[in-house]
Amino acid sequence: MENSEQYLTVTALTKYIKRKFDVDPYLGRIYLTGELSNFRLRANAHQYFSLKDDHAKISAIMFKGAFEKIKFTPEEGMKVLVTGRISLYEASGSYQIYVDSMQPDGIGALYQAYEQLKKKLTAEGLFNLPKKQLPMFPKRIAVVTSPSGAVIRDIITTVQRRFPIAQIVLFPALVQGDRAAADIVKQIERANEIGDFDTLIIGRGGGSIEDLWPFNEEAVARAIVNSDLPVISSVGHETDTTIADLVADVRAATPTAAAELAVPVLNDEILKIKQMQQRLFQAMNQEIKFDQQKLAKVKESYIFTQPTRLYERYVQSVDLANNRLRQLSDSYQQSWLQQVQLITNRLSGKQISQSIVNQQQQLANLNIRLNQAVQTNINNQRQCVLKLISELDNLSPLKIMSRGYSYITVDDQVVKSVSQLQKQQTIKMNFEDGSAVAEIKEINGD
Amino acid sequence: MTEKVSFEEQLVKLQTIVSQLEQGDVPLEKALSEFQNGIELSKKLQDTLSNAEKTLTKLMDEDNQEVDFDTATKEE
Amino acid sequence: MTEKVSFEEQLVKLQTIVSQLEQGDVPLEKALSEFQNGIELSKKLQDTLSNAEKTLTKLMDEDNQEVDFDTATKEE
Amino acid sequence: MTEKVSFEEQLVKLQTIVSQLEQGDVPLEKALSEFQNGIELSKKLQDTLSNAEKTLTKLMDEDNQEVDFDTATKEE
Amino acid sequence: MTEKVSFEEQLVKLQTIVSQLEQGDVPLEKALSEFQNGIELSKKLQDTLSNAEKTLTKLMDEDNQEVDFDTATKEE
Amino acid sequence: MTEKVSFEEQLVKLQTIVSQLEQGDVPLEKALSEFQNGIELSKKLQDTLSNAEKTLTKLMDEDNQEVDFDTATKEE
Amino acid sequence: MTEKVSFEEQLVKLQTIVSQLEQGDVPLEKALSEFQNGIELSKKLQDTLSNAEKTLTKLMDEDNQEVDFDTATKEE
Repeated sequence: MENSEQYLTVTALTKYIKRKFDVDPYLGRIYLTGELSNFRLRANAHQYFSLKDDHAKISAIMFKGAFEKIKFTPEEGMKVLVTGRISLYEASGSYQIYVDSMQPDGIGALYQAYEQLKKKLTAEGLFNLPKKQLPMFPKRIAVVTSPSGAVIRDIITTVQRRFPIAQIVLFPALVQGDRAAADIVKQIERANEIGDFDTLIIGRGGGSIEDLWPFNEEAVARAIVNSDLPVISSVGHETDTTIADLVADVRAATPTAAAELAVPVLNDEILKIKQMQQRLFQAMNQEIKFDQQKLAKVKESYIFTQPTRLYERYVQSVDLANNRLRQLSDSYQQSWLQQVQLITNRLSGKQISQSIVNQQQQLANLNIRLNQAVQTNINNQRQCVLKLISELDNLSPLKIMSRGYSYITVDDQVVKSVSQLQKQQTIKMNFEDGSAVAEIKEINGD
Repeated sequence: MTEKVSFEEQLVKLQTIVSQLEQGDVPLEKALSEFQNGIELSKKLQDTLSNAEKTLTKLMDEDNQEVDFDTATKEE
Repeated sequence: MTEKVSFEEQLVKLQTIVSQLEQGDVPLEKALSEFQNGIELSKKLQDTLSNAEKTLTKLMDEDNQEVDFDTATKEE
Repeated sequence: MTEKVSFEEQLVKLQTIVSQLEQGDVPLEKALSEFQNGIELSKKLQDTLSNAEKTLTKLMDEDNQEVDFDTATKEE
Repeated sequence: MTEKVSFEEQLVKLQTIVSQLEQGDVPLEKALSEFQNGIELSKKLQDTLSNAEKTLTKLMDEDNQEVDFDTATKEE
Repeated sequence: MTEKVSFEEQLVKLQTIVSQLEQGDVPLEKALSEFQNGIELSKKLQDTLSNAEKTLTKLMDEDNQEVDFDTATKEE
Repeated sequence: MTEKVSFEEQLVKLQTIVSQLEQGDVPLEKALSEFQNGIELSKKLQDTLSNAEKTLTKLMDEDNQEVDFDTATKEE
């Protein structure tokens, strides 16, 4: 039995080998040329493919961030120049190149010239110049291209289909070869000189970088930049980006696209205007309806539907006050009447009448007493008088004479002594029952 | 007689006469005249009383008639 | 007669007369004349009472009529 | 009569008269004349009330006619 | 009358009169004149309200006619 | 009238009037005159809208295709 | 109008009018006049587009003469 410690695990071995790759100074950055193999473009992802030549093949991976930076679309079989590092992928145990950058192989000089011009113009800011607005409804369109190419055909077809009222004027130009750039520049300048154009299209069909090269020349770029007319550029395929494309106001992928950018669809535009007209009607109608509704809403207020409510509460108040006034009038009258009746009822003559009766009674009593008193009075007096008369009667001197006494008077003087008498003197003798006259005959003293 | 002598004065005079006569020592002559006065006085007094009574009766009758008249009126 | 003597004053006077007469020591002539005064007073008082009665009756009748009239008016 | 005596003053006066008469110690003649005053006051008060009633009735009736007219107008 | 008294002021005046009368101890003559003032105010207020009603009715009728006319126009 | 008052300003004015009237504390006379103003404003506004509508209809009629669209809209 | 307004400017104006009206906060009277302007503009623009003639493609020759391109092409 061997000691098990003498055996490496696969992981340990793989880690060991990976470390050998990673620390190797030559394998950290290598420049490699080869042909793309097993390439299938994966959108927005890391790319896995192989690089090969006639005798060998190496697996390759290009991470999404690096891949997004390359300026061409890699294709199967394309020869490319790549930079990167070699390392080992432990899970599969295979070594591979991790590609940092990739560029097509075989166009070296032109590509470099292109890059240099691009750098120069970038520094000048030509690519960042404000782009001119394309007129929406161009009347006249200048097209600088080859009269025999498919480009002008596509443009004519498209414009006539979309916007037949635009006038296309072709400025024929060579688009390939050494003289092409100058020709293109001349035609661009002519179109600007003539001046009654709205839009300028320059174009060329697809081809190799050499074929497209006139459109990467500085003169063309400057003519485009200097153009007063807005320029639509449609050069090569969509993947070919020329300097002309970069400085043009608009880049179109194809001539058809250029024409579509240059003109609208006439019927669509008429329809749009009609639609705007309809929208105007609608908006106005809406506005009127809206205002109508607002007005209607205000008019729905009870102020207008039941305007009597404006004064109805007052009607109640006034009625209330009026009714109260009437009730008060009644109650006041009743109260007055009651007061007067109450006191009038107490105003009775009966007490006075009773008083009169009492007084009459009293008076009658007084009358009776008065009569009695006066009669008593007289009676008493009478008794008194009768008594005196009786007493007087008893004392009468005549009563003594009735016993035989009489007296003599001379000249009504009682004669008490004979001395008072003279002879022959006439005397009167008084008796009880009468008197007699006599004459003295003799006087005899004692 | 300028001034009338009242019933009571006459009565007093009569009483005086009666009293004097009762004393008895009045000379005959005077007694006679006093007595005479007394008689006269008593007549006068009686006359006065009679008159008073007449007057009284008359007044009372008048009063009664008034009263009667009133009573009569009331009974209407 | 500048000021009228009231019924009550006259009544008091009459009472005084009666009282004096009832005391009995009034001289005859004065008693007579007082009596006469008393009779007269009594008549006057009686008259006053009669008039008062008439006036009262009349007033009450009028008042009753007024009241009746009003009642009648109200019932309309 | 420079200043008119108000209904209430008359009423108070009448009440005073009635109270005095009810107390009963008013001398006869004064009682009679007060009674008479009372009767007159009572008449006056009733007259015042009648006039007040007429005035008020007239006012209220006029107002009612107005109101009736309006009601009639509304029913059109 | 330099300045017109507003409806509300008149209403308040009427209500004040009613309140004072409701307190109850208004003397007759004053009560009568207050009643008269009150009734007159009430008439004025009712007149104002009647006029308000007429004005409103007229305005609304005019407005309705306009609206009807417009509606008619629209239906053409 | 130097400057014409816009529809919206008039509408706001009308709304203000209506709000004030709805709050109910406008004195009667003022309420009436405000109501009258309101009616007049409402008429003016209606007229303005009617005229706008006529203009719209007329323009639509000139563009025959639009008529159907508008008719349909109105019937909503 | 000394300088003619371009088709595009008119179109922009029309679009602006439409946008403003669709936003809805334009006062009625202004909206109406804008609406009228808009309708006029839209008619003009439609007329311009509809009445424009179709063109044939030209070729600019060396003498700045435009010659029919198709013909030229055919002649080649």
